Amino acid sequence: MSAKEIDFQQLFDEKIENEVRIEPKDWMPDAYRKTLVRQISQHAHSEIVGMLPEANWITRAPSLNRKKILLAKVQDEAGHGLYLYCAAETLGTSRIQTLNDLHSGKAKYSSIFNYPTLTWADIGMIGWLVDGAAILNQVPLCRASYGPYARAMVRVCKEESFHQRQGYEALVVLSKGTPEQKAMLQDAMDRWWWPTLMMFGPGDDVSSNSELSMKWRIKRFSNDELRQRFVDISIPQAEYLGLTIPDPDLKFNDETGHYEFGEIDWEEFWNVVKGNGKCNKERLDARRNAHENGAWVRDAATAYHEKRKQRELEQEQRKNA
Amino acid sequence: MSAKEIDFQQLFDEKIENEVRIEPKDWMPDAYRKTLVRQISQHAHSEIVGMLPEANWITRAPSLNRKKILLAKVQDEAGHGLYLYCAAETLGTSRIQTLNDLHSGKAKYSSIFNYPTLTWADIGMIGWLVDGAAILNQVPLCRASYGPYARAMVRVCKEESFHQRQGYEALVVLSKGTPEQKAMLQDAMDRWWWPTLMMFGPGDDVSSNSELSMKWRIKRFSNDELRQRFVDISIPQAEYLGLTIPDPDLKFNDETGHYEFGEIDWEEFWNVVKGNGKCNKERLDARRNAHENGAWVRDAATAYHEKRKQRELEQEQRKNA
Amino acid sequence: MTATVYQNNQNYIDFILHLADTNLILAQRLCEWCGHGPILEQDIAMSNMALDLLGQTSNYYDYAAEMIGNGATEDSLAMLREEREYKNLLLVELPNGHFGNTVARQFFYDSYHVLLLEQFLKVKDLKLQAIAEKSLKEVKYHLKWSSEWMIRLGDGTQESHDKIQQAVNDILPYVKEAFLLSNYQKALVEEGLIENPEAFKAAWLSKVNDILEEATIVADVENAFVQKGGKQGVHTEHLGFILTELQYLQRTYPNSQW
Amino acid sequence: MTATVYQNNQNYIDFILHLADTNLILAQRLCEWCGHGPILEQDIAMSNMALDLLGQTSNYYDYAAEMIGNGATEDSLAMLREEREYKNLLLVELPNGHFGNTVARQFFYDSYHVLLLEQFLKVKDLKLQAIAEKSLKEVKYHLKWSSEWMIRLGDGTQESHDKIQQAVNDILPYVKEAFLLSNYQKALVEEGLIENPEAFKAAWLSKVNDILEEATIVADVENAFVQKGGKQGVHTEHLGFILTELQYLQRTYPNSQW
Repeated sequence: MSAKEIDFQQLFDEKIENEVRIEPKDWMPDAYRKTLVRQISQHAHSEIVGMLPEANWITRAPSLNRKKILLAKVQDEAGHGLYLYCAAETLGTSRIQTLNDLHSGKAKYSSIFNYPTLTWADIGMIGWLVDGAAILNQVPLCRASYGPYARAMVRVCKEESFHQRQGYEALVVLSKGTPEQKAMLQDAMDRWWWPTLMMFGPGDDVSSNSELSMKWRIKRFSNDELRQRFVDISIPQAEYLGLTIPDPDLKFNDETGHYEFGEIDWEEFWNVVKGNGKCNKERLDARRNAHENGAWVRDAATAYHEKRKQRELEQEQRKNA
Repeated sequence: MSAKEIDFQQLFDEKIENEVRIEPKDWMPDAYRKTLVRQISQHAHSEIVGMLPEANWITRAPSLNRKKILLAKVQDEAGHGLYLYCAAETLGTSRIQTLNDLHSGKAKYSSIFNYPTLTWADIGMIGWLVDGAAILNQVPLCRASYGPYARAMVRVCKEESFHQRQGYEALVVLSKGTPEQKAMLQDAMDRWWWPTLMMFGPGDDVSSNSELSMKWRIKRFSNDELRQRFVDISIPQAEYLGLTIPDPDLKFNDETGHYEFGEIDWEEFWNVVKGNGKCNKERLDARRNAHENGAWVRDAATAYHEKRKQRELEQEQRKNA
Repeated sequence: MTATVYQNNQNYIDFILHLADTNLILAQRLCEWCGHGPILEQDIAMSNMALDLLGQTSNYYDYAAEMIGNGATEDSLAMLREEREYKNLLLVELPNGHFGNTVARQFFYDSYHVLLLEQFLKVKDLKLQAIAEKSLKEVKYHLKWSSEWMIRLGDGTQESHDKIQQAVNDILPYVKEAFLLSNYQKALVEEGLIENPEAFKAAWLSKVNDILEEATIVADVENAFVQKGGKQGVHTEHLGFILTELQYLQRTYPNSQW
Repeated sequence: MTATVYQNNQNYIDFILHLADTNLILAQRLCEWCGHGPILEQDIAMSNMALDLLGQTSNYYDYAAEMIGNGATEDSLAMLREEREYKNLLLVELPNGHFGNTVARQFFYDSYHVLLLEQFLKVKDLKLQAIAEKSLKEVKYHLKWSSEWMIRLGDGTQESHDKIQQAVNDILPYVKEAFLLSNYQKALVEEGLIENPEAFKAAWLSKVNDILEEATIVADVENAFVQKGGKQGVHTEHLGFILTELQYLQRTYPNSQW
């Protein structure tokens, strides 16, 4: 490192230490930039891929009102994807680069979206559990050291909380519904509970990438801490819905004030990460197809834009001539 | 004409006169061959395109039994198409030529198949009315002067009669069903009655092509004769179903013993012939797409067949060496 | 003219249902794009239009339900009628196809929709007037979007030009059903309860032709053959499949709350 | 062993439903081809297989309905259950895709199906034995058809080779669910009421590999990852859409005769 770089590094470290935001034009260590790009684009991809399991039910939503709520929600996710692609761009990574990494399978997205949505109750369950877990992961990110990311997350979190309440409310309706609806609700719980717990990532004993992220104030809580918080929050909510938690080992520990829960099936987790989830192929194919089938549209927009610029230029020249 | 040709023509005329079948290897006038090719391939296309409006309901058939009956029926139509393409081949027109004429829009098919099937009752209605009309057109063709055509028609007519009975039977069930089913039945009648009457073609006053066909014993009854026979047969069947005939001018003439019916909307007829029916484009697109999307499959079959022949030849040569 | 002239009029109910159904089915088609758009921003735009149309749909169904009574609700009207009872324009039930097909469908509907709502601003039925007022700004934005895309695709690349030209050729027989009067419209026009859309047909044609020209698309809109039937419930074979999805849960779990 | 050992056994009913559902859903997929096949003769062949499978489906449902009682019929079982109650293999609900995808799906199912029915010939339940006897000839013909097409496409042109190779790659995770025991199969095997399909897995693998080799298709069937869930009602997202069509009329007009 040159003397100048050492100065920059020191300044950067101080900012981090004092919770001063890092902004796009500020100097930052390469590894910090890389970590952020990876995390932000992974997050963006999760929003975009995450549209698919819910979009799967828009045309089949059971009422006009539910159709509107669901469509608006999925649209919000597209919006979140947009903010986050923009946040990644401030770090010098173009949207097309980021998308290519998704389509080639190089970039990851949250594995939870590789599970299928099989009944209407799954839609509420995603709102309540999946968005709920996402919020716990994301709220600390509103204080992330990188400014554009933190600001994007403020907006994302606000909307996610709204989605979560809507999801829960849809489940409350089911919980007060017909026996078929109640069965549908419990079945969805049985299928989504464990995958949601996996959303927080591997246990702290094996989790990589965490230490530096903590130091850089990108991450502020460990996977296991967040998972425990999620369980503690969710169990009473599940009980209110009359749900049985699909975990025979679950019990409340009076001393710690926390719920203790059973062993997570990490083999399933790694299988889905590796590409063997029920919908990995469908999800990626859907995104790739959308992109490829849209190439001519994007080309047309670019061509038209260029033509227009050219025409305006010519008009300008004629006027000046 | 050369002396030899005059002999052939005389022999041909005598055969026609004496109801002796013309066979593929026999001499026949060019115009006779052309007329037959046009009629047989048009008929073949009608079978193939005619699969589509019915196939539209196979995945939605209301019971397993109805699904089987419908699927078997549509499959029979494919079979009829096959016999007829083969009959056309005996006149020196290859299947691919015939298909190309369909796909290019040059060849016609029965306009009735450009109407949409909108409810389950339409399926029974096609069996009863459309197949019923087809049978009246086709039974005389079992005695057509050209052997392969006549023999194909014997088989076709036998199966069509079976289909017609099945169609009628499905309607009888609806006629004894719920108010919704009865309404569905009447609605289908309202939509199919007039188009079916149009199936016999323009009135004798304007119909072209008929005279020579009559002389050659390809056609034996005029369009109007067949249409009248159809109306006379169908009205009592409709009454048994409790149906109202959508024709305020319909009345039985005690003197002639025939039903008199209202004016046919020939403008609609010609519109559909010209390509403006509700489904002309869908039908032709469906057939074209099937053909185009199947090109690689047909190529593979040919290539494999060639490879195999080559390999057998090589094996033979090695054995002999 | 009092509200009751409208309230007990089956023709008027049918007319309101026609408006509702048309918006609903187009929204349902747009919903199919969600998550699969060619550009993220356009994915969002199409969802936006679908949301606007669904909002308008609810307003129309609510109004119809109020007139019908007997426990009718927006959901029973939207999801529990038979195919032959849906009165939407054939145009809006045509498949999405590629983005150009969707744009062309949207453009021809929007261009008519704006003028229709403007006509409603002067209608005697204050309720319809109010719905139109609320909707007009949204629909003007739809027209802006679809017009811009018509031009972009038409005057973009050779490929996009060919695609949108073909899309227009294919959709042409479906664009003028809107101007043919159904039985219930005819009756209402005669009673003076609604105006004839014919009144703005020339304006529509001129608007449409302007955009087509700017988009370098050739089409004889004025003389195109007109497919009809949708307004009276005689649809293409596409609607049946739309309904299998639209109605699935309501049909499978009757009398449930969601 | 008397019939009652089977009759009052929920596991056995579930097993018969699994057989029925698998045939039904595959037949439904084949029905989608009707009128759209690449060659008229193959259009007919696919309808033929669908008809055979529907016939077998009825036999299974009839049997299940008899055991279930309470007014169950083949149609109530085929068309009035919820998605999560369908016990078909995931393999058969995968979309038709192009002809090569359909051929690959058919081949992997047929190769298993023949051996399964042969196992049933020796089962103690005479009713199941009889169904298997009736079905076997048909299913052997299906296997002949799909094997021949695997070879033709695999050893045809470069394009067809690439397409069928990709089709096999894509379908590979779904071909071995058939050999995983569901809960109800496990219980039945333990009670000695059915045999374990594991018994013919080696024979199946060898048959499949022979055809793949002749078709010049490369695939590690033995070690492929296995997607599961279908037998216990946890499906892919495709089944829901199959059901919207399959069940539409029964759901829309409950308690009607057809």
